[in-house]
Amino acid sequence: MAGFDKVVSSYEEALAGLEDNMTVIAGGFGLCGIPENLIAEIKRKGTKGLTVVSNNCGVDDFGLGVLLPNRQIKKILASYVGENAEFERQMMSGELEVILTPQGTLAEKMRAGGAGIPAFYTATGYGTPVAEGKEEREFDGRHYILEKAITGDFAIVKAWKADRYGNLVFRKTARNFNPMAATAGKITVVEVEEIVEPGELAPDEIHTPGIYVNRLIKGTFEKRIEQRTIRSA
Amino acid sequence: MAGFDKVVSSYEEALAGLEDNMTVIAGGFGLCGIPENLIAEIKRKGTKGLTVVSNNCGVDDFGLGVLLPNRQIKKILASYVGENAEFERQMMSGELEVILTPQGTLAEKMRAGGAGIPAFYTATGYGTPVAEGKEEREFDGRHYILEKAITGDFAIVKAWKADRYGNLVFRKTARNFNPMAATAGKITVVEVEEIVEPGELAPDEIHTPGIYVNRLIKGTFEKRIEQRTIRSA
Amino acid sequence: MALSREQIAQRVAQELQDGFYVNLGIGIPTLVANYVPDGMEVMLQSENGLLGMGQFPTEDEIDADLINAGKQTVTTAKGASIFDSAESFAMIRGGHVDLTVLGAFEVDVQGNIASYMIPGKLIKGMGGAMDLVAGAENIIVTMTHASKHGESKLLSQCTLPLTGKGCINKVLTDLAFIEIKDNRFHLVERAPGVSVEEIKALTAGELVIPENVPEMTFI
Amino acid sequence: MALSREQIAQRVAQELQDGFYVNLGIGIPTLVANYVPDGMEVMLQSENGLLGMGQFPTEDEIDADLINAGKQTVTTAKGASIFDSAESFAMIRGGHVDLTVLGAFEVDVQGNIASYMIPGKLIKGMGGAMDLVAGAENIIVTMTHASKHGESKLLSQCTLPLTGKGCINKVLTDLAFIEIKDNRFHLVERAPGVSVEEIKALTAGELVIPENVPEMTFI
Repeated sequence: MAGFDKVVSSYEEALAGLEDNMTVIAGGFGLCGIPENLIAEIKRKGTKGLTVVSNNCGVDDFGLGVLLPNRQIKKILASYVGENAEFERQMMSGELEVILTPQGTLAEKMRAGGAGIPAFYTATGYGTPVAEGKEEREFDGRHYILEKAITGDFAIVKAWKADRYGNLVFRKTARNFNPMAATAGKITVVEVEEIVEPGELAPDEIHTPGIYVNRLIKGTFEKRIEQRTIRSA
Repeated sequence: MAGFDKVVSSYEEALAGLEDNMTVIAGGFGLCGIPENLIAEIKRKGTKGLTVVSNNCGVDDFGLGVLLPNRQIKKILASYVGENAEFERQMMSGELEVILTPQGTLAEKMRAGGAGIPAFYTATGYGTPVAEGKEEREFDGRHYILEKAITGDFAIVKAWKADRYGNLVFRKTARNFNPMAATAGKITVVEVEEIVEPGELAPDEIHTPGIYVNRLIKGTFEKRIEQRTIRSA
Repeated sequence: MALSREQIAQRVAQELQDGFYVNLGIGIPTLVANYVPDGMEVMLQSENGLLGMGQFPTEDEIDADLINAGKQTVTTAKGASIFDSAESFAMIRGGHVDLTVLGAFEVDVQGNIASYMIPGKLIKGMGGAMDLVAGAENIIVTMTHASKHGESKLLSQCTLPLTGKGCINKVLTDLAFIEIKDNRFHLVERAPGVSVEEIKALTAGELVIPENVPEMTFI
Repeated sequence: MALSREQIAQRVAQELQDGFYVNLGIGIPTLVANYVPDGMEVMLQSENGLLGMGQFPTEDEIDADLINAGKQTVTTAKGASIFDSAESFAMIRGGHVDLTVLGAFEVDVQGNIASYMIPGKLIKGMGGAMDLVAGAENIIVTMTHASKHGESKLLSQCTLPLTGKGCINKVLTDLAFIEIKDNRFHLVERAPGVSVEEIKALTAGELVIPENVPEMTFI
């Protein structure tokens, strides 16, 4: 690997350096746009005591849910969880610490982490359990609470296409939290469906500039659908 | 105009409702990507006492500089100014109030204004004249200052292409402050080089969703170059 | 008679205006999309990053990369745009969405809303609901007026953990259309065949009843 | 002899590493791009929203929509990306740029820098300089060691309004390469033919001089 070529050849290499008790920020919404192979690699690796930052925690046998049976996750910041039984059991028993975070606040905390903004004010959560222990403040007669930025030791991201320099393009709503996650990792690892040569992606159409990306790997994806809803043709 | 069709047919209509002493946020960097015809319309209209938020203030006879001779601008927030003599004269004499704002802080203030973030902390400007009168605070041992969001009565924006619904695509570095400006206007007016039908722009490639755009007009542009720098072929 | 889920959605749809950008929550709110008046265009915002949500896909159109905030497969409508979650909530928090419709467990006379958690029972999280209620200026809450056991959901003070404080001013239940101001509920309309007395009996918070309370009309 | 502008740029270029994302300020810093060592790739960030700035355009390539932070017409390099100003400064403020090189009027032993304003004389604004010095962990300041009148620009305390506080630790002047730590200047290298005494005489802030001060080498 020389210059700006971010491509690595194995998932093991992609997550080299991920250790117990680290913080991992993950892209994805539900099962859409999740870095499914990177998650599977964390399971294989057996890393424990992780703090995970992700909008959701997958389902029983897919996505971040696969890290639950071996208690690899110690703490999770998410906006919506409990799509699986083991999650609920661990949360109720206190084995898993869950910090429920409003979805927009979660997205903004990741963005702030990547953007060198240590904290920001938001009306979201004012007067609710989310505000507990947080500074409250009025601006122009409206109430806000102070929310702090999040950064991770690792960020794991799923994109559609990338060039070797790590410039990323996302596809449809699989974009979701991935661009913010990419900015907030000390080491950002991205898996994609296709890797092209630098220069093949139009500069105006790149969603995430390669400067945020440390490692890049091509994967194959199951892309499981959570709620298959159709209309008759 | 019905449904989501944002197209108006004249510059007069585009800036209807702009009144003396309002705040106008303008996109553009130097003379690149400036809403040049909307600025010209403000000159024609003769609106006075404006507070302008823009990275720069044009040159003597182009861009926001054309609003200076008739003293249409009362106050400006900008990061870099004084590319023209009249600006310097008005600033020195105190006729024009100039609030120098770091470029990144200016961009973030506009974004915050559009995003419902009333204020954020940044290290930029800590310990400098920019910090005067602002709250200082430490997070994790680093010093930051509190910066407040900006919104405008109007935002004036230049994009490359738009569909009739106001979905925008910018071209090259003419993007700059335009996307943030678009989010921060109570009324956002956009001029473009080309208007296409809804559905013609790929949803993944839209830089600014039409929800931020109130009025849209097709213009013709001089696109003056400030520093024509070439290499021999 | 109490409104059906469809009728609640239908009545909410009367609050739509041409050119509205609308966020519809899961459940009854989703049904509102079926009752957009003819000749009117609205655009649906889905907080996972889609403005211009279309109908459900056919079997052939189904795409795992294109879902809505309820995680259902969807399509894009004409003129749709897609963006990341930070941008989506910038849009919501910044007040750019014209109307938000969402369900609730309880509302109270101060405009508080509880909709995301029943301690010890339902702890799945608030998703985007806290951002939606904090960001929108125009919110309609849809819910049944009372629980199956006849307990009012329109209270003097919410008993469940709040989703948002002082942010609700319109509630559409199966019995009535109610506005919230000056720390009181105000009865605006009643469901066809439902008496003011029935509504009063099932409203725990203070209810202001004007002289004339028209029945809702459906076309 | 004092270094030329080109030599200053050349010495700075020795601090580059393969794969560095670099922001170069206006003036001498811009020249650094001409001295990237063979076989090494660096990518230039221009804070108006371009990562991967290329060379100046030919007459045919010139494009009013493609400029750099100095407002000069430029081109894009292979693998470039373009983004808005908020994203550009997210990148800068968030510490993602590996090296920032910029000019200054003064620096002092506390790592303060003054570079944007001379009250009553030059009040054009800070542009992106305050964001750059606050966001970068690795900054090299380039400037002449002293003014034309022989007044040192390396001070105990800056006299001009600050651009940033406590953020500078490397300074490359026409006479010396200096590091700042523990509230003192540390002489690391001297320009070929320039004596330690000359440097000391022109450095107003406290200067630590090690036993051996090597001359800079140029290839």
